[in-house]
Amino acid sequence: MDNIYNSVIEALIFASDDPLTPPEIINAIKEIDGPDNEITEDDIEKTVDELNIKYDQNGIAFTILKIAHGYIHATKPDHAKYVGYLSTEKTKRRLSPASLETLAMIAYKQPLTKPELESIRGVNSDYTLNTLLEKNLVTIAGRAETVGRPLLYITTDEFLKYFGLKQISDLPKPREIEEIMKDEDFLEQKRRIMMSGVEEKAEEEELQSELEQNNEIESELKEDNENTIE
Amino acid sequence: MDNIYNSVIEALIFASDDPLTPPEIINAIKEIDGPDNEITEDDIEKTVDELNIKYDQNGIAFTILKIAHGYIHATKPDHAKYVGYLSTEKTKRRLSPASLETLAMIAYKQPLTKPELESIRGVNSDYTLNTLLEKNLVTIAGRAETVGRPLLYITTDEFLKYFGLKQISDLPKPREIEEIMKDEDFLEQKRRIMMSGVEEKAEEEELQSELEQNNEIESELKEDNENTIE
Amino acid sequence: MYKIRLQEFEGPLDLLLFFLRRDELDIYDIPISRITKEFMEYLHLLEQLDLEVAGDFILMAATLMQIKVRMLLPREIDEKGEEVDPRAELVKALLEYKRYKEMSEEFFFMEANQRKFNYRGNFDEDPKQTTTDYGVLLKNITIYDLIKAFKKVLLDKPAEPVHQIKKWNITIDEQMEYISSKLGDNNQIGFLELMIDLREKIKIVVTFIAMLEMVKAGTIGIRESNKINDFIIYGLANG
Repeated sequence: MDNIYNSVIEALIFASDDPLTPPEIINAIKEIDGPDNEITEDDIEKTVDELNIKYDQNGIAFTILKIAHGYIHATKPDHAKYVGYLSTEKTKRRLSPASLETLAMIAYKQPLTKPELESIRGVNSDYTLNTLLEKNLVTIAGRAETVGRPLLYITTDEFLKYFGLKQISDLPKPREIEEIMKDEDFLEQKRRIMMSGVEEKAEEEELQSELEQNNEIESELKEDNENTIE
Repeated sequence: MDNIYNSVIEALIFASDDPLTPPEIINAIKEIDGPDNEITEDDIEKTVDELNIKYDQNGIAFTILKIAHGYIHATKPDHAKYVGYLSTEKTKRRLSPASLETLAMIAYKQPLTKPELESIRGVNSDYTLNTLLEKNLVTIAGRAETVGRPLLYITTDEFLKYFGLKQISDLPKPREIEEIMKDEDFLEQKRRIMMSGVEEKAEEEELQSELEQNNEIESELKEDNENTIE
Repeated sequence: MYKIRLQEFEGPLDLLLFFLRRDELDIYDIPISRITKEFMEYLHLLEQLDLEVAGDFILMAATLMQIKVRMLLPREIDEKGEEVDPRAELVKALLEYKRYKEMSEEFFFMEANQRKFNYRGNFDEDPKQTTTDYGVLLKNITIYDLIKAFKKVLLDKPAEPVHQIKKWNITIDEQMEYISSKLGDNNQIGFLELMIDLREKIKIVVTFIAMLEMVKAGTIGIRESNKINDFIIYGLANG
């Protein structure tokens, strides 16, 4: 690959507001420079890796993430507190425990029908499903061939972006049932069952590491936390 | 000025939705690091200049522009044709809300004539129809037997493929849409009322049972208990 | 009695897991009667409040009751000749639920981590060269498409009221002089005759106003004419 494409690839990713996939990059280059151009997805991957090394070496405040099947520039987490103060991200509400739970089930068992989902969760899930559809974190992908032909739900690229995953196979592996069965944790509370407990803890950690002395923002964040929606 | 702010300023400009002014940058830094921080507008100007020199020296494809009294990142003009291709591609890909509306009507009511379509939508639909025809999402399937024998529109196989459907009947049925999209506000309201209600109730219940120790359920359950082998 | 806040539970399975954990009970040997008691107490709090959610809980209550009854009966035997624990189905459901519940906690941390990344905010100023490559830009677009688009823009654009401010190239004073000069030798002129040379509407209006001004000032007078729709303007001496 010609070296000038390093810079072209960098510019393309930088100018895109959504993760840019390798086929999109190749397509743009071939459209401009002709179909004979021999650039490959591997070239792009290599370029991105080189760019990230260059950013690191020069202390550049952002990096290229590989998420949602593509590449996108993002600030390094180090400055999250400053950026968070200015950006609207701060007001973006986190997902509720119900939404996270529903998402987890769809993510791991997709495509999944509503009856299947509800039988695992044990509760009616219309509301959370609607919220997730609305946020474009899940989508409808046809129907199951089972009785009643219920609609099938799958996760979206927006889901991958939201959780910083490159592809579905990068999800952390759930423990096998046998593993959970053997596990004495069940009694030891290492794993918290209640999300609220986890949430407080995470928020605490986040606050400690990020917002050491700033009380104002701390209370703001707590409020934020209380406002989580489904 | 502390050197770490180089990186903070870079991140702030990067993430801002609008040109970021020096006072906004100072404000964000003081908000996080305390009002005693001595960063000045000159420091920021100097930092931006340094960042641009660094970008240049390292052959980075973007730069910081000063416009409208503020700073923003932009790709360098060298790659304008590639970037331009990408953004026109994107806009070409997107269906307008009007097109989507038309597409939905045709999908659910096909085969549909233009007069029928327009009487439902209440607006002239020549343009959206042509867009959809051009993108091969709908096609013409003969003429209606009604007066004037207007053309009949139906969706294409590409339409099904794009939306991951095997057949048109796989589209969510009105009943299913209703189910998923139940009045959100209503559900949310109900949930809120229920939660606060339960909380209050729980507290009340707590008091009562502490004081009286004999509510109905308890005695009921006691009975139950006596008949049980654990 | 233990204080319970509803929003901490995502459903009956979650609630059961909570009871098991809180009281350090063995999931493989669930004390059904004790759990059922706890569950019923909680259900009592719920039942008047929301039928839909309570519905899920009532179903679980019924299941628990059924298991309790089956515990009293002689154990069923499966094909392998082994005793079937009436609680087995429930345990399986609890474990399956717990499995994904755990992952939702992972999701929670992934979400928190991902929120620390901020994406680029402003793309407006990226130089874009879109006009040089007509092949790309105008792909599949014909002249017909062009005029169609043009027409659409015209149709969609609501007609804006135009407030055009035009400077009058004519003043009342000028027209007062004009009227005086037209009086001529007879010191009078018919209105229609006065106006006949004036081409612009604005000039006629201004002249009419000038005439009224002069009448008011007493420099001219007006009297009937024998022609229809006309009148005579005459000069007043010493105005």
